[in-house]
Amino acid sequence: MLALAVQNLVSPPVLFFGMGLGASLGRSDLSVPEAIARFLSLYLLISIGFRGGAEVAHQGLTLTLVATIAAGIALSGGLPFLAYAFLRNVAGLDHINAAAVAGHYGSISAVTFVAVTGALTQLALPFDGYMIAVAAAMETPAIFSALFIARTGRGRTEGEMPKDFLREIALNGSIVALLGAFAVGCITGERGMTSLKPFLLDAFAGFLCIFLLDMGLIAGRGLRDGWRSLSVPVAAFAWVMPLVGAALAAALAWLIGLRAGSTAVLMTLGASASYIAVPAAMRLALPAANPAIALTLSLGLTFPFNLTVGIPLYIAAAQMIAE
Amino acid sequence: MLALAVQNLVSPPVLFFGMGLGASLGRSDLSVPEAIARFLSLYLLISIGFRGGAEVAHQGLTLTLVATIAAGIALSGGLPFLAYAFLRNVAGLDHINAAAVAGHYGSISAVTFVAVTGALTQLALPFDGYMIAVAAAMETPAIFSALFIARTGRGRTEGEMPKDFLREIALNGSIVALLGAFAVGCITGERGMTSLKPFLLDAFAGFLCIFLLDMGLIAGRGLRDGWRSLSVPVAAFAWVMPLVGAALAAALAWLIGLRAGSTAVLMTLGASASYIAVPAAMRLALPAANPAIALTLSLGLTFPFNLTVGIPLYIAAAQMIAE
Amino acid sequence: MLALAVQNLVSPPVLFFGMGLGASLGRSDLSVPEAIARFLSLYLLISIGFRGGAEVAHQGLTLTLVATIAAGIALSGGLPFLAYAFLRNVAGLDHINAAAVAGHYGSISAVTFVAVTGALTQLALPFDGYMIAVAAAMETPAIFSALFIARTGRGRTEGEMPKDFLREIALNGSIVALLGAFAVGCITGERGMTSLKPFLLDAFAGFLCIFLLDMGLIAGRGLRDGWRSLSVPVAAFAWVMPLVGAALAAALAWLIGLRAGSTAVLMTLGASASYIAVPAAMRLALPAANPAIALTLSLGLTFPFNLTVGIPLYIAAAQMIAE
Amino acid sequence: MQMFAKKRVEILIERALLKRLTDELVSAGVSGFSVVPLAAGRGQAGQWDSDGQIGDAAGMFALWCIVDPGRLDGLLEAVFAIVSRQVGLVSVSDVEVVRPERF
Amino acid sequence: MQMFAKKRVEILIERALLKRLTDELVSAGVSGFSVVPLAAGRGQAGQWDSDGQIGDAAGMFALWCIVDPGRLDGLLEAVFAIVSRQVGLVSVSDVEVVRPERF
Amino acid sequence: MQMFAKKRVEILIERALLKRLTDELVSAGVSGFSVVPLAAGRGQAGQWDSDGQIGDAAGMFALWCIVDPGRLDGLLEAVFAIVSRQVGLVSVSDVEVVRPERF
Ligand SMILES: Nc1ncnc2c1ncn2[C@@H]1O[C@H](COP(=O)(O)O)[C@@H](O)[C@H]1O
Ligand SMILES: Nc1ncnc2c1ncn2[C@@H]1O[C@H](COP(=O)(O)O)[C@@H](O)[C@H]1O
Ligand SMILES: Nc1ncnc2c1ncn2[C@@H]1O[C@H](COP(=O)(O)O)[C@@H](O)[C@H]1O
Ligand code: NA
Ligand code: NA
Ligand code: NA
Repeated sequence: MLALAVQNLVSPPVLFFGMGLGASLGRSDLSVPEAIARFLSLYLLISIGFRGGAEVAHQGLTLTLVATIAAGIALSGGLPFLAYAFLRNVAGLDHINAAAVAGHYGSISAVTFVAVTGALTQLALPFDGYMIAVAAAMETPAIFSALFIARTGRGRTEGEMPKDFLREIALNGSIVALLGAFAVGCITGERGMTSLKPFLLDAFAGFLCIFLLDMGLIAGRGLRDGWRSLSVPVAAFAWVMPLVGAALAAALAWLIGLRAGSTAVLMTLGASASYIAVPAAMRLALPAANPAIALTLSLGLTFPFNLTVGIPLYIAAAQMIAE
Repeated sequence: MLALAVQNLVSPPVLFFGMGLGASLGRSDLSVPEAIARFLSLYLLISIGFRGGAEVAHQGLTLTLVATIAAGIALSGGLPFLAYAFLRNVAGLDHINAAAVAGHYGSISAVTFVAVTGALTQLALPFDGYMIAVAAAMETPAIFSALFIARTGRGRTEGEMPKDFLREIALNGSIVALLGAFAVGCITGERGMTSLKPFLLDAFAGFLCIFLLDMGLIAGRGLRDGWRSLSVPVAAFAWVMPLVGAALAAALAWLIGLRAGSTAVLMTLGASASYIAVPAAMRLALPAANPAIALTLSLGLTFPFNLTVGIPLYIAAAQMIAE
Repeated sequence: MLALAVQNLVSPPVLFFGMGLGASLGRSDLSVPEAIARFLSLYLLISIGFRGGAEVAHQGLTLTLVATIAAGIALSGGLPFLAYAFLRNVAGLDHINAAAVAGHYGSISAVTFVAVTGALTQLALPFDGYMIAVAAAMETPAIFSALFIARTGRGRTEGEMPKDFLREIALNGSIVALLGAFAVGCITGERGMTSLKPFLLDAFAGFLCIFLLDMGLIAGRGLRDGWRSLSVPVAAFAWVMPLVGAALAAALAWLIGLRAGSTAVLMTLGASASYIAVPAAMRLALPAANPAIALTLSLGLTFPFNLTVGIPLYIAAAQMIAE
Repeated sequence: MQMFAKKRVEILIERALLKRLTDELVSAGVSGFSVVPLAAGRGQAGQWDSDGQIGDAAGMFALWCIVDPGRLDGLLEAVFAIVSRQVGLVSVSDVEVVRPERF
Repeated sequence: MQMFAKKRVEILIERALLKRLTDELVSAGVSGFSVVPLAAGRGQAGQWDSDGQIGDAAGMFALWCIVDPGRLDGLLEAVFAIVSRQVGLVSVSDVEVVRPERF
Repeated sequence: MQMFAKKRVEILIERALLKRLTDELVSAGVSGFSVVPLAAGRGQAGQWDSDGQIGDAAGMFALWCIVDPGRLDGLLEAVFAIVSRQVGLVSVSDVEVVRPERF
């Protein structure tokens, strides 16, 4: 496992993340234009969606798919309650911010998903193509749990459900890109893969490196500005919660009988926290929450933790569990 | 032909177009940043221009080239008169809007050109590299026909030719990119192709998919906002006119004796309508025309029609004609 | 050498530069979105940095590395004094503008570096991977020389060193991207290269062409607007100074005993002038200088000179020297 | 040229809330508005930069609309009633327009 | 600090017409102007968004120039005379500047 | 709605100098500002366009801040003292805001 951890640490994507982090902590003016960052994020979603779909077209749907999606939804919907309890009782965060942060940790991070699948591919550990559908299914339930939590309690009026909110959440750009590309992959299968391979597969590692460079720059900036507003127990949450999420996911994977690779993916999904789709939803639904807290935690602390320590750990654990 | 139509329908580019259309009709917030859309359009023009040039460098100029370019110019200059007659007499559109829309239908759509060449490549039906030069030659004559039409009639003052208009039209960015890359392809030939193949050829399908996703998003939005301003006969025009254009092009191709692939390309050029270069020219020269009408017709109705029904039809017809 | 010059002239990147130049002199509205230009510049830096690092990981550090870096620093720091003397005494430019322009010519142009390495690769003339580190080391000393020159003379107060200036120069985005990618290349070596090859290597020529198209557009615009403010001797400087820089670099390379390929690279670095990093530094430190003069010289005159005439010349000379 | 006095209302707003604000303006009967993207800024919540952002909520915009002075109070009340907690800086200034009929 | 009264003219204009407008301003002797891209907007022609656009005509800009009050009428007349049918919203407001010599 | 009179200061500035200006504003105690990218412009140094640019110094921005009238002079002096030679066009206008406490 140590060898894997080290190898993971010195892979180009992680190093580019580190480069961005260092540049931004050192206040370099290096930056990635906003339009490029948005394009890269769209590209990553389309690439992983399409590959998942092509994989499913190849393998067919296995029986465990429905069970795994159900497990993902349960994780996404359930983890916010655990997160909220920790944040309120151990970390002492206020009600509304605790609810908002909890929503981020139930949902998932697409780039962390990419990182674990990359590590699995390098280790030649196979995982199921439909895991991308599981990832998509886990994006949103957490948002509703966070709203539910925010509304609970005497006389609470926070957590309004704005008009059109449901449609907006369901047709969120990230989810449409992911599921749309998944569908295209399913339909066109190997023929589609042949024509799109150079762009969607071969160039993937390169685009990912530039995206992670940008994420490092942003995470570093967030840490620079945001660490002052974080107490130690709140920061600790960002490293404890992934382990809780991964452990719960491991239990569910074991119940379903997933193979090692898919178990590692589900654990990583449980462990990861959103920083793209959920922040936007929380701004709409919980405007009183301070968005900087959740973003600093999920992007500044949890994301690098998963990238460096978490993923090797989850893979090692998954191999033991699935044996 | 049905098999071809179905295969065309389930190709990744068409599916990505459909995904964009669906997302935007469902009011998803999925979007492609403007700078990326402009880059993709530049990339597509450079790629098809360069490939056309490299092809010509390989084959040499055939005798029919001049005849085909002349045919293209005649089509581009002549079709607006037919289109105008239909729009005025059958569809009942007013003078100035009919002239503006007519200009769009004489000119061509580069992406439709790409789609037909893609389908031909998959069918292993060869076409001539110089067709890209024909496409470039067809971009602008229609603009002048539209101006001529707009000025005709008693006491008309519409359709001014602004200062510098001629130079602006001739040195329009799309045409310069297309012809410039064509020239580079001609000059560097196979040597150039070797170095640029991974970027301009291999990655082409992927970039095209993202561009078509964006086109779908835009077409959907246009339909959502614009369909109210369209009468049924005006909308019918968007499906009838391509057939007229394709039929005329087929006749000319038959006279020249083009082979099946090139016939299909010329038919598609005749059938397609502009939505990039002509709208800008019409805003300058026919400011009283409502730009939304032409754009909704060409991008919202004609483009998907060609992509799904038209191209397979034109290819099938071209094979019969050229036999 | 003539054959090489011709072959260099008709390579796709140079032709795309010419296409941009022509389009912009003809006032075409062709343009590359700003966000894309910034991305391409980042991509080029990362690609050449990474490849240099991977090369060093492969070859190991040779003994001459330290000597070559020292030579590069000496060139970058020393050339501005020569440039200033010429500009003041021969070309008659005023003190402050002469100092600012001199700073540009001590520093280097990353794209000219790319062009020479491309030509060497096509000629199968090997050069050392660490030359990229030399290029990075040559970026900034010239800035300090320019400041030193600007402050010299009776009662001069120009050339303030703004607060944080040192850190800003050292952590300039271009340098961080170049050296960061170099480090990633060193660390991940061949394994990293395998995963990033399609994006960073195979697609390189294509991205470079689009970047050079943009540079041509910008250079043409600069020439159109700026040539009026240039006297003949100042313009002559833009073609004389590269030869001076290349000659000095050749002497140093010969002293160190570099091989032909690396000699050609060092000569090209000496001959090239900055148009990305130095202009920004000069705006901060020498606000009274007119930025258009330096940019027109370096991008409008020196860059195309090196691209077309200079590089073949330097390579031919380097082969003679290193024999 | 004859000029007519109008009010120019400028509202700074986050990307996540832009759609809600424009929907609100439309239902308050505002005839038009324009939106400009901000590249950077600083406020009580600290300093930010559009290149240092990620996600669907990131980014700020300046929206302005030119309205008839008579409609100003209604507009401001509608805006504040709905997005009070989230709305950013709102400022109002005097402008003159040439064609009065469209406001 | 001593301030000098000037006028700020703001013109909303489509991409396709921007060049014609700036050429016009230059020949009307305007010493300077600045142009900002709009990200979205709404007017009589409906609502639009810069990400939902394609083509060389798409996009809108806000151009403004600060001019001496004495030059205002000439400027407005020149602008309206040439691009009357196409020009978008034009508004004028009062500003003060520190260095008067450049307008 | 009760409104409070403030001043809106707008400064046009090059990319290379933006950071220096914002640092200056912060140390002059300005509570907030917003920055918009320019797409094109024309001034004494000629005409330019953001797509025709290269390098880290290229590009211009319009920065504006809404401040209390009482702080205006201090702000302008601070800005001109530091970046006098490089600062672009500075203009000041009157605005009204709804919530006065934050300026
Ligand atoms: N006084 C001000 N002048 C101009 N813009 C401001 C001002 N205060 C805040 N802003 C803008 O509004 C955004 C949010 O402000 P805040 O909610 O105070 O953090 C900032 O990032 C700025 O872009
Ligand atoms: N009252 C207004 N205030 C601000 N911007 C407006 C207003 N009316 C129109 N606009 C802008 O001008 C553009 C064109 O307006 P229109 O010609 O009325 O469709 C719109 O898309 C808006 O960006
Ligand atoms: N009168 C003006 N009104 C609006 N913007 C101006 C004006 N004069 C100059 N500018 C802007 O300031 C920039 C620099 O001006 P200058 O230093 O005069 O070249 C120009 O490129 C314009 O964007
Ligand atoms: Na999670
Ligand atoms: Na046509
Ligand atoms: Na040099």
